[in-house]
Amino acid sequence: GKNQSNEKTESGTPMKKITFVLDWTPNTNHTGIYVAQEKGYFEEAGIQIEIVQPPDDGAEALVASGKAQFGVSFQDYLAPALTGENKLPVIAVAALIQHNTSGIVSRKGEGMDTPKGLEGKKYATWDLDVEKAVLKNVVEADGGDFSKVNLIPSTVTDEVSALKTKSVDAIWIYYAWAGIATEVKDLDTDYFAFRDINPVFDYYTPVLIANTEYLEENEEMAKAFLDAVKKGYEDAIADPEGAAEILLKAAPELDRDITVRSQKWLADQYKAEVERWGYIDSTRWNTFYNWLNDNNLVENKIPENTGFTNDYLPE
Amino acid sequence: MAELRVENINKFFQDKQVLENVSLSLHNRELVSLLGASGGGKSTLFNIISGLMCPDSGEVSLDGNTITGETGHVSYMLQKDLLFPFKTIEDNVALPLVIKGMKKREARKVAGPYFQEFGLENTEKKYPHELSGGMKQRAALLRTYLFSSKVALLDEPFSALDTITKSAMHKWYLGIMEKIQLSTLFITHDIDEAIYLSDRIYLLTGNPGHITEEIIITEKKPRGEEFLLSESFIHYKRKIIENLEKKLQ
Amino acid sequence: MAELRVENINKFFQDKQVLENVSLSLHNRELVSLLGASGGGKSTLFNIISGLMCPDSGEVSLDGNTITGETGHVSYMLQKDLLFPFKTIEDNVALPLVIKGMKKREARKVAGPYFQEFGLENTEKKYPHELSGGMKQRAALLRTYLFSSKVALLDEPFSALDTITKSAMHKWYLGIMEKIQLSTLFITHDIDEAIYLSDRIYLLTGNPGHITEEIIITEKKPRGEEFLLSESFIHYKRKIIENLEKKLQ
Amino acid sequence: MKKKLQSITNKIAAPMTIAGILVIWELISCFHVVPTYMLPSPVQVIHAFISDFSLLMFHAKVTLVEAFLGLLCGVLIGFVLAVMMDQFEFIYKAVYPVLVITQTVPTVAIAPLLVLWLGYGIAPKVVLIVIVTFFPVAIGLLEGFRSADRDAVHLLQSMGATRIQIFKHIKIKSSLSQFFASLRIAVSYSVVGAVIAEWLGGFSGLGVYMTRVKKSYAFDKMFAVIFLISAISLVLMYSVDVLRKCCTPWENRRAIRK
Amino acid sequence: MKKKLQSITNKIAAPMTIAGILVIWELISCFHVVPTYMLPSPVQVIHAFISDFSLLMFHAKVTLVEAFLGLLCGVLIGFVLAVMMDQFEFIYKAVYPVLVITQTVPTVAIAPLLVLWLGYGIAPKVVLIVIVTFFPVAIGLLEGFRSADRDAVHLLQSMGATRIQIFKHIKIKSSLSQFFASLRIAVSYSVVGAVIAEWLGGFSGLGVYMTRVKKSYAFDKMFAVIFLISAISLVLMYSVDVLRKCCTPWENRRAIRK
Ligand SMILES: Nc1ncnc2c1ncn2[C@@H]1O[C@H](COP(=O)(O)OP(=O)(O)OP(=O)(O)O)[C@@H](O)[C@H]1O
Ligand SMILES: Nc1ncnc2c1ncn2[C@@H]1O[C@H](COP(=O)(O)OP(=O)(O)OP(=O)(O)O)[C@@H](O)[C@H]1O
Ligand SMILES: O=C([O-])O
Ligand SMILES: [Mg+2]
Ligand SMILES: [Mg+2]
Repeated sequence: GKNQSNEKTESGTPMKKITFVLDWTPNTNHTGIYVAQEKGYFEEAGIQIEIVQPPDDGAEALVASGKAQFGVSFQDYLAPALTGENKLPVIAVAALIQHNTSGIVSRKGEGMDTPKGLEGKKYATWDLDVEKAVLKNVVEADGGDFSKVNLIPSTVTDEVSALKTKSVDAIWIYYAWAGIATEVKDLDTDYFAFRDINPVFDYYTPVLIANTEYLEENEEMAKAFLDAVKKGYEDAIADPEGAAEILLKAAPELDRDITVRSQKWLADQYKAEVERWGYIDSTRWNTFYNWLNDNNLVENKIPENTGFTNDYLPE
Repeated sequence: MAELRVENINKFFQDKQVLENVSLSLHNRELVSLLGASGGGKSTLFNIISGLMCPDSGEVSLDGNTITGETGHVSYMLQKDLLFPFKTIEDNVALPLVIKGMKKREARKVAGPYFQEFGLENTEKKYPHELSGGMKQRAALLRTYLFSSKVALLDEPFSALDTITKSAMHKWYLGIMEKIQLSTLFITHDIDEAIYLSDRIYLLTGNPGHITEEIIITEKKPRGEEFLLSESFIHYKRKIIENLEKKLQ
Repeated sequence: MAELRVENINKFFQDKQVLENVSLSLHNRELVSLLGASGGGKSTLFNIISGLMCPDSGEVSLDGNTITGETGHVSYMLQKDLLFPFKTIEDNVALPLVIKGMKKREARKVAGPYFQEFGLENTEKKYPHELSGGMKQRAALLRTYLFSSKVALLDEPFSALDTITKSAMHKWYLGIMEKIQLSTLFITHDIDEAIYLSDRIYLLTGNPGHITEEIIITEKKPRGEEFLLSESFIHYKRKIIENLEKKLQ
Repeated sequence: MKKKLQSITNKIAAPMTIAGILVIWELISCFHVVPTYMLPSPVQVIHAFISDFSLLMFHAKVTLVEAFLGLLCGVLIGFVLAVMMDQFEFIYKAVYPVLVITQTVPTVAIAPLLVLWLGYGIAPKVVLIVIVTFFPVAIGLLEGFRSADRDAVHLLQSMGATRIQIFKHIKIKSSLSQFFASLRIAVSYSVVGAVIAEWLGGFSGLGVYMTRVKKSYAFDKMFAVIFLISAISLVLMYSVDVLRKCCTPWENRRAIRK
Repeated sequence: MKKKLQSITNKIAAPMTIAGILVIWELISCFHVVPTYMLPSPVQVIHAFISDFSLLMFHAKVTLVEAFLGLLCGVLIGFVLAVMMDQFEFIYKAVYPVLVITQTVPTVAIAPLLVLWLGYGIAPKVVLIVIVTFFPVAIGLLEGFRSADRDAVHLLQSMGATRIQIFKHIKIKSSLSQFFASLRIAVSYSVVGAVIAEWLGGFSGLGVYMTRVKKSYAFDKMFAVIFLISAISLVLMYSVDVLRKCCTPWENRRAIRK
């Protein structure tokens, strides 16, 4: 940020620099940010934005450290960061996608179209407690026995290849990217989404997070930032193909087919049925964290209404 | 009966000739020295005789059998002492026996009795770097001796020894020559040493090097120290010096 | 006037004494040799005189000034030739001048004329490994000479030279000694060399080493070659050999 | 007396330096110069280490087994390659550049490919460790073999020694010191390699532990495991030094003499 | 004649081997021995390389700048450390073990911490490259300095040379050959280090490219960038060799003589 004060808007007011960390590589979850950048919404708000790609362990610590002001995270990832010894000064300020679009994908016709079908099959796990608890819950809800699922360590960096080579039978994916990728690569799959099995799992993922100290000290700037982001996402909803082009321009390394199709698929998911972009429903947020509390999946209980705020969202 | 015969050896390194028509012979139980300027090709000739190098033309034969380019027929002590730093002295000297197929323990046993004779008592378990320069050279000599070929090639074996040890080694070497069936071809820069030890001396001079003189030392062996200070010794020495200087001009 | 004076030097390595009460002197324009058994402490004595090592007791003085433990007062040619492999010959020999603060170019210019005299023509731009052993030693000698101290310590400077070159170097060295104000302390194993070159010879023998004999060579300089083959030469030689052998028993 | 004092000073120099670094670090943490989640204090790290001790040991065992297997294969392959390259000039010319190329490929980039090809068992981990360890061993040995004095080889040849005898009596011994220097590097690589390999997935191993504590933002544990890995490497490297001393007695005596 | 033939054989041995590997690989892909999504064929990789050429060059430039800066700092720091350790025994005793410890810490583990401490700019990348490069340089130089013949040092001392003169006339030159050997390693480390550092985040560089194509399931591009990285390392290593030849003329002549 050494040239922070040199940059000026056309009207002559100094630009404020904001660093925004993605959760990992750029993808269609992030399109709105890139659209807002491309269309100059940030500039209009007096913001000079820098979008960075983080190490593969995510944005939370970076936002907490103040190296970035905003970033992308997930409600489940955020849980250990909200209480206890490892508490980080971060908070979710907007939902990037209204509903949890993740689920289990498998090769078509091998009986894994419902959770019970996972019995006796190889599921690639990250071996995380929350992950296993979610899976156990849905398998049992479907009348299955989770102990019969063959858990193998997840070494999956490429879901499509992993399924094709049959090194695994089932993988947890976000449909918008990996799911679309299976379609593009002509892999016939079965898929079920967690939120369809148990509404508790309709938690917020991904979410836009911010550094709490920054928010306190720069309330107006934060609001202006989120307003610009909102405009970006609403443009992406209105014109998926145009938005995909903008994303591809920013990250030309991405696969064009996957990006375009994913963009079209996500257009209906960013806001879904909600009127106000980015709104986080306290009931759905609390329901999931309460489930974590009740199942002892967090070291310290997470109190109600912790870890998110709608205060900075545009109306 | 002639033991070793070298005939019409020519040797080039790249385009440069270092040996030209070199012929010499070494008879049974004889000690023959090679004297000549540094870089004259003496070590090269030894490499050829020992079979390490092939001459470009010419022949080496031992007891009438051609051994040109064949190794393993003669004992060779190279110009450096070349003891292996990672072997104890006893394993260093016993090496030729081990190479010939003897068990290590047995080889050590065979080598053992010679340590005293070579002035190497109590060095059996030491490593070369723990020895003085002279001791190292004596150990290398013992190793050469244990190779037990009938012909030994020694490339400046005594050059690192101090005067006293050197003259002791001279006497000892003449003694051992009396006792065993060993013929020795010897390189040295020390004219006194050459006269004192040799039956014959070849002068290898010129560029390319060739044999320009053969001097026969008629003094009977074993030779006493008084020979070193005798009239005839000085006569030989003068002759050699004159010859070498003539060749230099 | 005495140039160099070494008095009552004692030196221990760990618990082992290698020099015991060694005293000697080197007068103006004198050449004095040290003869003695290998490992007797000769090189150690040189290290002390040159200031590289401190004696445990005793003193070294030059022209009456104590120089014990001080370097830079005498020219020292170490036992190995020790030319730097990464410098050309001219830069090697010019090094003492550069160390004294001369510019490299200037130093080369100063060194240039001596190449012929030392038999090193056309080696200026070569690297040491491209020279023969003898040439290397001559280059090291030239470097020592260019250090231009009034006192030179030479540790076996001619040991790697062949006989002819060696005797040529002897003559040259005696010649240069006549011309310049140089005093030389000289280590050798070659008794002939010591007698031929020296004004006096010290015998350093025993364990720990001490000076057991001082032999004065009265033959006038410059000495011709006939001295080497003269009655008096043999007389000196016999005396030295007897002395060394006596000390050995 | 002076020598003894000096030897003590020398021995404590490194521990003192490390202690100094730790104290400064603790002070930085105490006075909150940087927040805890950015840099936990040494005391916190030690605390984390103690509280997770048995878990760490469990994971360490897994990592060590992988590292050992990988190192073993790496050393064997390195040895065979070195012998072949030493004995056959043609193989040297053909293979050496290819080996150099293998080392310019970033390990972390091929790691996921290895999993794709070899599955999720121990195989890809061992292969990864082999890739990072065989090269220093092969190069060290090869240089060692080549360091054998040419004249020494000539001497043995003049005695009529066979290729195998020359190899046994000169080359092996000449290469030992270089070999152990390389092994020291390879040992350290093998541990780091195992950790990286475990990131690829698995249920146990220090790499797995590391990814997990990272996910729970437990930076104290993160540092604890980094230090453990470092300590393991150091202990293993020290063991190699001890082994080297046993195998090269002539070097020791030389060192003592100095 | 025979020699000439041999020299040609030697020169083409490595290219031939590599060509052989590529042909076998292409055949494996052609006959679908392994599926394309597990191993793209060389032709596919070349195609990917060509189609993304300008993008790759753009990223490569960024990576090279980082690698160069990191290497420069690494070499400077390594040099200073080596000189200090060589001149002051106490510093050697105090610092050397600490340096060894720094090398046992897995780079990839501290990489995220560096970003946390130093932010996104070029700083954490350069620091990471420094961490991986300074050590071989320091060790290489130190060993080089120490390889200076003791008697040669004595000779200069006897001439009354100062410490600085001894350093200049003997130590620097004695260390050059070791220095370049280390630099060769450091150069290769610097490129791989830059790529790893870029995974930590940023906007551009071959590491960023790599993560993105991986997420796009583009294995052909993945291989293309791996090969590009490898090629860059090789070219840089070759440059170091050329530089060494220029700086150590005495070694060349020796080589010719052999
Ligand atoms: N392998 C080689 N390749 C090229 N030239 C060589 C080789 N070996 C020796 N020479 C050259 O051949 C000539 C003779 O060398 P050689 O070692 O035989 O001489 P020498 O008489 O033993 O000398 P010295 O008395 O110094 O030992 C020298 O000019 C030397 O440089
Ligand atoms: N730095 C040292 N540390 C311990 N012992 C040493 C050291 N330098 C020499 N010595 C020992 O001191 C003794 C005298 O060695 P020095 O080199 O002075 O003998 P020298 O008379 O020059 O022998 P040579 O004629 O073989 O060169 C030897 O026993 C040697 O091993
Ligand atoms: O984060 C996932 O794309 O699975
Ligand atoms: Mg020779
Ligand atoms: Mg000496």
